[in-house]
Amino acid sequence: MSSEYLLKLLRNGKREDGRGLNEFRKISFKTGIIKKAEGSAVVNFGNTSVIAGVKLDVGEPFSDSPNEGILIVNAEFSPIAAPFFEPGPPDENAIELARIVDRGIRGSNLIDFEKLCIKEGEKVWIVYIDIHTINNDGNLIDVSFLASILALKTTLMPKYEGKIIREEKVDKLPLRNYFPINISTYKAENILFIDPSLKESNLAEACLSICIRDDDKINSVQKIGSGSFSFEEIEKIFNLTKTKAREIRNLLSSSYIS
Amino acid sequence: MSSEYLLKLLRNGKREDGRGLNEFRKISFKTGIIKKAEGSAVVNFGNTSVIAGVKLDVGEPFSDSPNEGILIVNAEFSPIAAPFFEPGPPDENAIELARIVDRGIRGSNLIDFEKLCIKEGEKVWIVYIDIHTINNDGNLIDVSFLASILALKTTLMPKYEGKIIREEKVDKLPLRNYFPINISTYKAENILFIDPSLKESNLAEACLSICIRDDDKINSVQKIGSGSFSFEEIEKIFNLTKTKAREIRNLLSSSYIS
Amino acid sequence: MSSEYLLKLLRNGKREDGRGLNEFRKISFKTGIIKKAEGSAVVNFGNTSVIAGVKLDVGEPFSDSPNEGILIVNAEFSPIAAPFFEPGPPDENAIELARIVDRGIRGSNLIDFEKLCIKEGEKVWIVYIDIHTINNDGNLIDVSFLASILALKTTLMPKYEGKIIREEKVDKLPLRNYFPINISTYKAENILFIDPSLKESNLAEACLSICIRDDDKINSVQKIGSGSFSFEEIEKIFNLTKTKAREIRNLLSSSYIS
Amino acid sequence: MSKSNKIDLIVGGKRLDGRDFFEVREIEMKVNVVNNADGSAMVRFGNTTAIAAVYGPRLLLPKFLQEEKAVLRCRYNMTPFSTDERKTPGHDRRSIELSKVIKSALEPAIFLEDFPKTRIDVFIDIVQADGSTRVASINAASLALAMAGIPMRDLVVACTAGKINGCLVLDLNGKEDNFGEADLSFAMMYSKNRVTLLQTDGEFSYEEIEILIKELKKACEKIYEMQKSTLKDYYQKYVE
Amino acid sequence: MSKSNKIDLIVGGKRLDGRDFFEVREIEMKVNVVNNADGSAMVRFGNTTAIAAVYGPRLLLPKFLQEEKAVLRCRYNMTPFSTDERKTPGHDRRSIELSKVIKSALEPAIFLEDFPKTRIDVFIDIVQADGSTRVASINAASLALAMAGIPMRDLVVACTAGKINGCLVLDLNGKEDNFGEADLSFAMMYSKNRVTLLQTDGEFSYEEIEILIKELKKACEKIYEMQKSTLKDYYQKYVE
Amino acid sequence: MSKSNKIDLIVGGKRLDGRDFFEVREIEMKVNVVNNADGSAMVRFGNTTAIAAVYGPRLLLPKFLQEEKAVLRCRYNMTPFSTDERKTPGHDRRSIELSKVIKSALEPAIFLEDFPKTRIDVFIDIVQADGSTRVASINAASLALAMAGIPMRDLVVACTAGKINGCLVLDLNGKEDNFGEADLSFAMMYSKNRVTLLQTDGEFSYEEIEILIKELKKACEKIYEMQKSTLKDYYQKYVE
Repeated sequence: MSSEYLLKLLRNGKREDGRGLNEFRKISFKTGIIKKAEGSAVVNFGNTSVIAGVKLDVGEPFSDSPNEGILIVNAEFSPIAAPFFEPGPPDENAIELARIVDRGIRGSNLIDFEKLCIKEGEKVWIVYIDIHTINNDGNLIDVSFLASILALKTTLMPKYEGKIIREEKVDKLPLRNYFPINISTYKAENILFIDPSLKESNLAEACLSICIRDDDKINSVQKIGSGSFSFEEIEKIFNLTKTKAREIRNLLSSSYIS
Repeated sequence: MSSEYLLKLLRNGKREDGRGLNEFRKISFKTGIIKKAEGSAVVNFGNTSVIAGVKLDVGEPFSDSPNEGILIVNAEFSPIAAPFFEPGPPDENAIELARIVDRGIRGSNLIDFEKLCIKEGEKVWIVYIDIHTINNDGNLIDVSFLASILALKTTLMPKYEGKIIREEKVDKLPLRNYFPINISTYKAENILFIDPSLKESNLAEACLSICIRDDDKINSVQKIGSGSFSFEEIEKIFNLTKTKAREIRNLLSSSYIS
Repeated sequence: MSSEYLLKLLRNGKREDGRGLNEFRKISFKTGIIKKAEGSAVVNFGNTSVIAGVKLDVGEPFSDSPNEGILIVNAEFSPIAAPFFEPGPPDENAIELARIVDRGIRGSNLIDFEKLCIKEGEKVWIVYIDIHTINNDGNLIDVSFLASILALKTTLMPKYEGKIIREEKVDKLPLRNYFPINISTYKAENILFIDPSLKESNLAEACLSICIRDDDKINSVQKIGSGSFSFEEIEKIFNLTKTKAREIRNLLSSSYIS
Repeated sequence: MSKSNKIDLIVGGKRLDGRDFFEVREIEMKVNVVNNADGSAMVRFGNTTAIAAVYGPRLLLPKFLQEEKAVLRCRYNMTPFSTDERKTPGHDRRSIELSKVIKSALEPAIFLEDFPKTRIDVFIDIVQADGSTRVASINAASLALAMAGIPMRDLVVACTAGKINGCLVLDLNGKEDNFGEADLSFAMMYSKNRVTLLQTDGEFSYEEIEILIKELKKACEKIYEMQKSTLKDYYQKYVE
Repeated sequence: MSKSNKIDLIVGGKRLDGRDFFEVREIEMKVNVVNNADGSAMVRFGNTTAIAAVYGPRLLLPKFLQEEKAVLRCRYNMTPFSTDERKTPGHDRRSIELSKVIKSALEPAIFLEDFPKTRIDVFIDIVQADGSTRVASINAASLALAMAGIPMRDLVVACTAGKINGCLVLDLNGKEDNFGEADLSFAMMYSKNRVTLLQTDGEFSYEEIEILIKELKKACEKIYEMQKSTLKDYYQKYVE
Repeated sequence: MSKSNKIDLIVGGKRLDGRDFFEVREIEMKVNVVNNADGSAMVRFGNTTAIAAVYGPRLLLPKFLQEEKAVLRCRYNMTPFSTDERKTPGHDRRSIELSKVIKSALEPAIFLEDFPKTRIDVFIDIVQADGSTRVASINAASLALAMAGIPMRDLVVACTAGKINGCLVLDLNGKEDNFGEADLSFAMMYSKNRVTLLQTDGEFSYEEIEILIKELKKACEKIYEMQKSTLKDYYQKYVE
């Protein structure tokens, strides 16, 4: 399907797969898929598929927050996931994605970092979230964010007595009762749309990626791409984000994830 | 000498230098050549020349073997040794070679790692073997392995009292009474041969590199290259390996190395 | 201005800006320009502009000098400073420059390293000098060296009580009463000249870069470039260095720097 | 970057450096600060100083990388001496992201299509870092691009805002950035009324963001006027 | 990787996971798991899961690297969450060697000469690691190559064997790999009766290796049949 | 590299290894030590051993890097086992600088203009390091270049000098280098009477440097004669 044709569709409020501009592709997910991870989830939006895995380790806290655990988010665009991904260290897009997910989680106050302190100034839990793309058909940020949240929500903490006993899980990860969702709204020729396929995202000049909590608090915003936004567009996008985030939360609440 | 001609020779059971298929080139060696190293040897098979140096250091043991010393094998294909070697970190061939040598030594149980423990869980000897090519005329694995073993066998341990006193050598490295030998058998057009020159090794489609001990125990096997082997060939190679390893051991026992 | 023309000028003892062969461009400097640095200076020779910043940290001493502070000199040729500088780790020229500055400072005995010891064998001050080019119009070594010395001479040490209290400056850096100066003499077609512009330095086949103290002791010498020197030229350059270093010292002593 | 350790950032209705909530620090702008560059500028917000240099348009090599419009390359870099603790030299994850964000803030303003097969390099060095380094960078880069004669739709103006001790403020300094609750980076083509950067970190309500955007627009107007008069002054001197 | 710390791996004549000595773990195979790839497959041995994706043949650039036959590039990679202790991302010495070994196991089966001037990329991600990851990778890659329509002499089938507490066994799991005495990785073109991978670590007698090879051949026959029926099932569904 | 920790380096008017002040250690020279190289040599000063291999002139690729004269590339490398404490493999700042310094010492002697569009590679491995490694490297490289048939204006000869316990000496060994007050590295085209390397570290008066240069010239004469006879002996054997 040519870009020209896809653009024509967008101009008429349509998508290549029959969706409307503000409609998600089919969303599916599965948690607990990685036995060696303390938490894990695979999330699919249409053909886009991302695994997030949570691993826990114990280490020294940062000197400016001696009684808080540590969060480290890392994203790898695996070369299996797209013909143009290459092996090697994360590129600027993977780094930006990881940092957006990191800021969204941190900004949402989801993790109770003080409960991750084992001994003040000496030993705290380190929460690693590793995001691994399986297939890239667009909208990686939103899919990765949701996979990360689901992985965190299903993370079980191993026993710790001087060293980690990974066989024995003793508790859930200390999370507050929030459900942040990230919604990226893309723009092509002044047309706003969400959850683009890879081809559609290549048409977009700009994107506003917003992380929003159940109580509609904004946890992070990131403008991406070479285009610009009018103030009206920004307002429209914030409103859209609120609606679409609720839609995902409803979708998930019908599943076993609380 | 063209590859075509070399192949013709091999088909007739001959080699460019008049050897038979299962004959080594002239083997020579010298130990103790590097004054700053705790053990060292240069080994030549024909024009192939490799130096192995053993350096000792003291460090923390791995947490899963708190009372054992540590072996680290590193190989550098120095750009001096061949027109196509480039400066830079070890490539996949150098890494594979180092890991084969490492597995061969480990698999042979040559080193008594427990005797390299200074204080359990805190301080153990680290044995570094550094393999440095001087001239690459083929068969680097076998030559490097022999150089490593000779370097180990002539290693003297410095005194340790809180820090290493390198001027005073107090003991031999704690080795068991084994003599593992690595023999790589190459294959071109179903013809098996050992100790190839660089040109001959470029003709080979595959190689089976086997490390074998005096008691004929196999310490490591590695299939290398883009070709495959029949089960009959594999059997033949194991038998050949046994014979040729003994031949090298005999050769060496006539020298001062026990 | 073509190289051919610049060479013709040099042959006649002249420079593109009207200077003589052994004349500096306009020298200006300013210290204390970086608020977050413990010491800093910008130095300009004509259009060449370099910032040196001194940062202090506390760390472990080297085991062979347990009661001495540590000096680390680093130079970055920022891509802002010239069309041919590229982002990335320091290249061989930046590394050589940093090491020349390092040797000049060390060789001059300017810093009283023993006074930088906090607790023998455990804690000493680390003095970082970071050299950052702003505009490269030739003679980077001499300009960088002077900026480094001025930054050191205006460095104030923060309080240390278990950790560094950067807000409170308690002392000057312990320096001896020396003023080392680096003078690089360039040679093109047997013509010797100092303080070249970028274009002039591209004409030079070789350079002798000498660091000299107030008492005319030599602190470091470095021959740079693809040319060679006669013994007479070397003698001439040493004499020139002595004179020109004094000239800079006089220039500076008329300012507030002692 | 922890947003949790509360310290008093507002005392007696004023910020620690004496500023009112919506007061921007002293701003200094200077162009042509790097002689070799095709265009360059220095912008200082209080103790935050950014130097930007533009090289290009220059031919993009190798050939197979050439595109139908100019390729914009941005590099944001902190000097080792710009921060309290010495910053280890090199491009870390933060500066890789900021380079991308700055590029995305500048790109909408540049007529890249005018220069096929070339690249335009924007290099930025932070020589002093006391908060809001990315917006200082954008302001400096915008001036440097103009000085380099790169055709632009408009100058890009940038400023930060944030929430500290529950209060909404403009232009965060380093302490406010580290110990405040939330921050927002903002850039726009002022006369075009288009936003080219919007980035937040920490917890905001949408209403708070709305208020801040309104105040940021006002601040940007002043910065925009400064940019224009800086350029004008330079060219007037140049003509004389 | 120490082979020395003895722990009981065989209890009551059974392995710790209840298997008999020559019993292979539950195997799962799935093809077309990566939509973007030209061919892809997932292979699971117990809790070891490998995903392989094949891209190519695609033109090899730059030109001076082109060869008379396709260049096969293999990359084996462990995801950070696949192991007990988080694996630091990046290509370490082990994965460089395994990539080479896997390539050498696959290469004999591919008609590389059919595609001059191109390269074929085989990317493998280990998403769960519980021993025998390289043979899971080879099985997955073999299926992915077939799915990509790359002409092959035969499917490559792979399995491991080893010695634990003195007993010879097939298909080592992670614990057996770590605490066993010796291990052997094996791959073959089953219908061609050709060995494409033989790699051992630890102490074996030649007789032990002979026994294991015999058992591995038997196991490979079953895996081969699974591979074939997996491909057949996929194409049958595809046709319907 | 600290020059401050005083230890006794001169006892009873002799240096610790028994040498007189201006006595050079035993020197050994051997050519054609690396069969594959176009030219190679080994030079030993006491326990310092350098092996140099020259490859080239060979075509420089890619094309846009080609110059009107040959590009000389030098790489100085210490083997991990050459030093007391094992040297971590890899090109560190010191070896990057020494490679540049060695290149600058050799370059004046080579007719690079005879070989446009090519590069000449000089690779040097220090297999034993006991002080003065850079001058051993230069002597070895000079012989290797001659053996490779590269046209040269003259052989380059090199030696070190220094100040230990206040005394001026030639040819520093490792201990003298580490614990002496100052050192000087020197190279020249002997018959041309041209200096190609002069590098010092530590505190010297100009008079001291003058004395050392005079003594270095004498030492270089002997080394030069050794170089020539080494080459002559080799070619005589070769002819026979």
